[in-house]
Amino acid sequence: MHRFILRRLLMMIPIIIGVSLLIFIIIDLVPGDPGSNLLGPGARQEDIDLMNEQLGYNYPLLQRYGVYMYNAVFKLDLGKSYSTKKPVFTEVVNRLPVSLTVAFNAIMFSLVFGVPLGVLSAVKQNTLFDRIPTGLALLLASQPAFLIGLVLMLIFSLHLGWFPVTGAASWKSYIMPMVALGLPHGGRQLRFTRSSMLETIRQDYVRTAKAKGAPPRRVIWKHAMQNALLPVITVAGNSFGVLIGSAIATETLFGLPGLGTFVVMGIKQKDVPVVTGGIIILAVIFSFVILAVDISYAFVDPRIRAKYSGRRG
Amino acid sequence: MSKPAVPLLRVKNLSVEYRSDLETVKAVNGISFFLKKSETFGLVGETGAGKTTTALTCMRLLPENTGRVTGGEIEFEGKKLLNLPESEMQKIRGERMAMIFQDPMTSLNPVMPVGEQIEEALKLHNEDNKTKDRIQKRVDEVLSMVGIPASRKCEYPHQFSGGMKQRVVIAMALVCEPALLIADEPTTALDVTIQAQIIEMIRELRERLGTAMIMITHDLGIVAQTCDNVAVMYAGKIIEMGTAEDIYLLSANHHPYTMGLFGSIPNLRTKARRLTPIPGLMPDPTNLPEGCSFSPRCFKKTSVCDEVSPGVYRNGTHRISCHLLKAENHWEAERQ
Amino acid sequence: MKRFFERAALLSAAVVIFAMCGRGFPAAGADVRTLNLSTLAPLTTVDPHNTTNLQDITFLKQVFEPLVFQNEATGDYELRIAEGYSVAPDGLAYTFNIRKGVKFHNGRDLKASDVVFSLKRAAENPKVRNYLVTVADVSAPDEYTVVVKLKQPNAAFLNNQNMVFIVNRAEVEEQGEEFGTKLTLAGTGPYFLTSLKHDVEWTCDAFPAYYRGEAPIKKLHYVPITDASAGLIAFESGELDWYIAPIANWDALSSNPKYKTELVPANHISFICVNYLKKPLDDDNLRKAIAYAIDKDAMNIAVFSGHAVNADFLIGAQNTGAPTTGIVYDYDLQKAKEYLAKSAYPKGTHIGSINCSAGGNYEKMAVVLQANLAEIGLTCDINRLESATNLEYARTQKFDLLATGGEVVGDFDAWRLYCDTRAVGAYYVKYEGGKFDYKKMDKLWDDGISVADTAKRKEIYTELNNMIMDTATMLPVFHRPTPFVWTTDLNIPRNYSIFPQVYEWSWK
Amino acid sequence: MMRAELNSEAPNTAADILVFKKESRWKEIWRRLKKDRVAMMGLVIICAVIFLALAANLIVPYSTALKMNMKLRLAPPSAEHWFGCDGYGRDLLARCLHGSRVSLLVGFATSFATLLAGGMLGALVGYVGGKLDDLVMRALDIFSSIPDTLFAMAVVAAMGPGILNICIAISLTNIPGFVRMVRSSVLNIAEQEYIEASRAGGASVMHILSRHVLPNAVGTLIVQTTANVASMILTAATLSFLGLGINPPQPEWGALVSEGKEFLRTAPHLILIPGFMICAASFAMSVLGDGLRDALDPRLRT
Repeated sequence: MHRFILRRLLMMIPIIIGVSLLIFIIIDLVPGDPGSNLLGPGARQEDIDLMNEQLGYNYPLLQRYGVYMYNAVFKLDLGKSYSTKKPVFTEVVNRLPVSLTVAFNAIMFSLVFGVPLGVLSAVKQNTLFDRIPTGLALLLASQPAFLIGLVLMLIFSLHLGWFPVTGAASWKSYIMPMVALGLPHGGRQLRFTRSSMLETIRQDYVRTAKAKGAPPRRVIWKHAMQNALLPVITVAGNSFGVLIGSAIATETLFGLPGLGTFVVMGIKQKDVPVVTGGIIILAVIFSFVILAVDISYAFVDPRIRAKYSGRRG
Repeated sequence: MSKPAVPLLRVKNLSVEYRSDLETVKAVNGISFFLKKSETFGLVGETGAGKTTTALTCMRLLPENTGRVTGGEIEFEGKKLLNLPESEMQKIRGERMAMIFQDPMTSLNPVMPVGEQIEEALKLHNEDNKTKDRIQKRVDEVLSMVGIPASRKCEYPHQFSGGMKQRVVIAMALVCEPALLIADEPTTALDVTIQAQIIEMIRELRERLGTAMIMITHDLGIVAQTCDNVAVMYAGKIIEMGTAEDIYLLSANHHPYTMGLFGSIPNLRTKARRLTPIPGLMPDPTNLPEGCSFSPRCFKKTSVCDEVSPGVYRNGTHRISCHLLKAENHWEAERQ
Repeated sequence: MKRFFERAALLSAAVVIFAMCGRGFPAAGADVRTLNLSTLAPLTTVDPHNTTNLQDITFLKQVFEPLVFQNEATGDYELRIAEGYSVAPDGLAYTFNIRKGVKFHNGRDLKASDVVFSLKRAAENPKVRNYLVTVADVSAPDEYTVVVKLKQPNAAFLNNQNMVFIVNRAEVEEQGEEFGTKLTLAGTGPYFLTSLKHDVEWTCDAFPAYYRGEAPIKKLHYVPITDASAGLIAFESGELDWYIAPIANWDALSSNPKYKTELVPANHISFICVNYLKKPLDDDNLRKAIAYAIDKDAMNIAVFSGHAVNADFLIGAQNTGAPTTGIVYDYDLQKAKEYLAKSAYPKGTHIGSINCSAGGNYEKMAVVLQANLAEIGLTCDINRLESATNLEYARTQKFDLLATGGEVVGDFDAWRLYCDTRAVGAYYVKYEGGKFDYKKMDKLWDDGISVADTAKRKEIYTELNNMIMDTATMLPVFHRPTPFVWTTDLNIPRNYSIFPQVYEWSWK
Repeated sequence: MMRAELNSEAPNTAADILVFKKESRWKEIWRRLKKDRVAMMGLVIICAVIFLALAANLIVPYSTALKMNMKLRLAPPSAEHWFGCDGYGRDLLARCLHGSRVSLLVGFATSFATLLAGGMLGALVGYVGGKLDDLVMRALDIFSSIPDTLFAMAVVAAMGPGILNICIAISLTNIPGFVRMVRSSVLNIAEQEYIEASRAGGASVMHILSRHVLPNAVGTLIVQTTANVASMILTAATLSFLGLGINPPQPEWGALVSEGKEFLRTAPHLILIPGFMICAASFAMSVLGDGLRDALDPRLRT
């Protein structure tokens, strides 16, 4: 197991190098330069040049990349934002809890309502208990998060006054983003749970459990669920990893200072350190999340545990 | 063969269908048999003859959405199983009636230690409040009974070989000492050498515990080794039934299908034969032919075979449903 | 292994709970009502010399002060840190008498050395040094006098001082590189920072030792709200006391007795640039046809529900040197067609594409413009670009038509940055080396800035305005409205179009 | 389910079915699909939407979708303008109809591009394996560890707006997942005995891929592609909402929604109608995908 984890950690190194180089190149292709961008319309060329020089943008791409990676690897320094002059690393670390909380809450919420309903609709396949949740799930999964968010705001902030619209000031601020993001994801989760469960309840060992005289509840939650969990975990973990960086519309709407909006601002301003640093950290987190998902397989499934501990692992 | 007052299991005129939105499969078409305590009953036939469906119906484990009993009844220890509420049925399953499934590879829950899976059956039927230690002891006991060291009970199914898995399945079925054990092709998925071991073990255990058993197989050698009575099934019907001796006696009358099964050498002493193939395929169960369902493949077929269902020829304990033999009366009527 | 997993789960749960509980609501004093305000973007910095971002300045104006302040509404100069000033007869030196007894928020006294330091520091930062580009030297003959020497006369010098804030030298040097990124008390304004989380919220208290007297509203709380719909809901649910509302909701808000509202025309101009260097836009008549085809009213309705003020000239009338007469292009399809007939393309043609930054008012302008031009037979595409790309294409003249705009504050000279012929950097229309009399334009710009007399300046700028309008390359459309809404509890004597003066506000 | 069991002695490998029952297999699938009422509803909806998109010009000329009339600005639905008018007084019905063209084009084109690129790459690396597999999969790890939306935004920012660039950006973000899926199903198929036999018979890699491997993965591909269309329509709408849509005045559903957002409280039909369109199209594609999956995999049917 340790060797498996170690191997996976080592695999992150080429990924990080690849991600950073790719992003560096893509951002470089965005027209314009940070200097003119920061100074806005009406700036003089000499000021723009001075600005670019101060930012270290006047060197060729590969040289900048080399310097950037050198600092990133040996000094753990992801550079300073062109616009705020704040160290990207600290900025990201400050924003990380917000993004993690939003993503974690949303995924938890989606699991809490997606999984039981998914199981229900699988067990009661082709009845109303199946049709209504599945239809609802599809409906939710095809809603843009901002629309749900705006509607939630109108209801719960304006009319009921339960939750604040803005800020990341207290737990209350995280409720509506959780629901706005969690609902569409819960819809997706429901569908995955349902199909995974449908597959599992047709397995022989489920019949074996019934033959033992186990009541349906036990058959489903103990025998079938544990086996059907794997794809559910995969989807949840993946969504979690993705959501950390891409809850942009929700972050914007609810004024949450998360990583997604941070990187988007960087892209718009050609803020190379912000985009590169932000995406590197997101990629690392994503890799860790996927690793965590893989490790959690081992807890659910002893066969996978055995594979990890095996010689290849 | 004397008729007991109350047989352990009595299947009367049972018919089962599988219905999907596209088609209706008539899997079992009016079969009747009974089984007394400690008796082993062999159910023989090709794949698709309705053997497994019969077994699943006895356990009431037909697929909920599709499987449907369209007629007949099943009586087990005096209870009419088909009318029993599900909660009552749960008490019978595993405790009074247990089943060994065809494929040990898939019939164990891969994410549960084997000990726990055996233990589960005990816990589910723990009416006399056995202590934890007592339950563990019983698990160890039953494991060593099937030849698995008790120390391996914390291991997972994937750590066992096929034969070992089937031993676990058997242990799981026997742990509550059921009155009836249904073994659905318990060795089909196993190596030939392992097959012999498992069969030997089942026979031994059955004798030791005095459990009645339905042995479903298409291996006539196994039937010969283990069964007291045998029924041959074809297309959802029993076409020949009798004691093992009746079926295996070369000189007696036989159904052409049974003769086909045995090929030219139906010999009790020759072991480990597979069925010799009979030309043609089983009729489409969604569209059974009129008359005798074996007639399209029958090499002794007469014109009447295509039109009328054959009656039953009876000779002592031996019964055959074929037009070639003079029927005494209709099969079902006779068995009432 | 299992234990490891449990621990990891506990730890992650703890992290999340900590993250959720770590931020408490700002402690509002029981007796003092906090004024809740918002900005449209997170604060990029609190270093006033490192930003020209409107959102930043809107806030920083409450904390930092310049030497003199130009009242947007009246155009008058009000003294702030300077107690008085005098201009040398040749206009090449300004002498400021520094107010005595001004204290920084950190308790230190403001001295002339702080002013010198601030002006020099600002002149080094590419972001704000535009405002000080004519400055040759700054010196402090004594503790309360500052002399600024100019390279050339600059009539807009005082106007530019609006954006040059005075900071405390000692504190800035103490904080060094980190100045701007963390809490600072280097200002002299009516409010001082009490907490600062750039992306989440920041708070201020009234500065008791403020030289004009302590502000009536004691506490400020700012949150950044990027989404205008969300901001409005926040205002309506009482989370904000004052808000610049999205114009689409104006009618509902202004008729609601629960709120006070005011529509103030912004010191901002939206305009359309035509790149006369490109074919077929090099045709003078074609450009004039375009100029007459622009339906300002339709644009006004589509973009601002009709609440903007249509613009005839390049700058709003309230600014110094703003022309009141001259060439005006009013929507006139007949004239547009006449000019088109006179051009080399009497049957219309494809004139390229309209660049605009994506998803905003300028995009809407572009959409209407495209429809307007189609009326007279001119077809074009729309190129919606990321703002950075849009700017880059404008700067490098990679556009045919461009829908854009800008805050043009205070003085006609502000236009210079957009179309000064000698500017070798970012501008919208490049006259230098072109077919128009750019030398004359240069001279007029120079004259305008070196003359002190307002009436004379207006004359010069009227001529300049006419020259530019005659080229039909920069076509003013409208001055956008600023729709303010605030709670009835709040007493606001006057709403300024750009920078609110919270110091003047009070609770009822 | 019974069918498979009953015929377990009949030819049952996918290859056999393909060789002997090529035609009847598709007929069989279609027969099963026809029985699935929900999936058929999806098919009907999507066909209707495609029809409307294709016939948009016959129903309302494109110029109607561009015709401004400030007097009708934000007009609610009426007899004359069924869906009302937008912020420029343009007829929303015409915009929705013509908008469906771009949305569907983006949805189908990106799915198809993903299918082609992802399918070929996945089949190749899955079948060839070894170093090539390692290399490609590591490269794809790089792509998939960057959040989709951010990656698409960066790509569009770098390449500029326009339908083609948006399609490229969306396809790029979807290819890694698709390659992975195809690869794993190819790995499964490649283990089958008939592939071994074919290989032993000296067939070339390309031959085995095109004759045996891909045709057998085709079910998975179809199901995934159908589901992809649904998610791509949504992705395109999201990108459009984030300001990365196509150039105006060309209507597109996502752009219509994001234009309507401003008027959510004053003229809600501007956001609800195109929102419903997106919802209906992606809903239809999703249920169709589910139905196809069930029809292609008889074990899942009841």
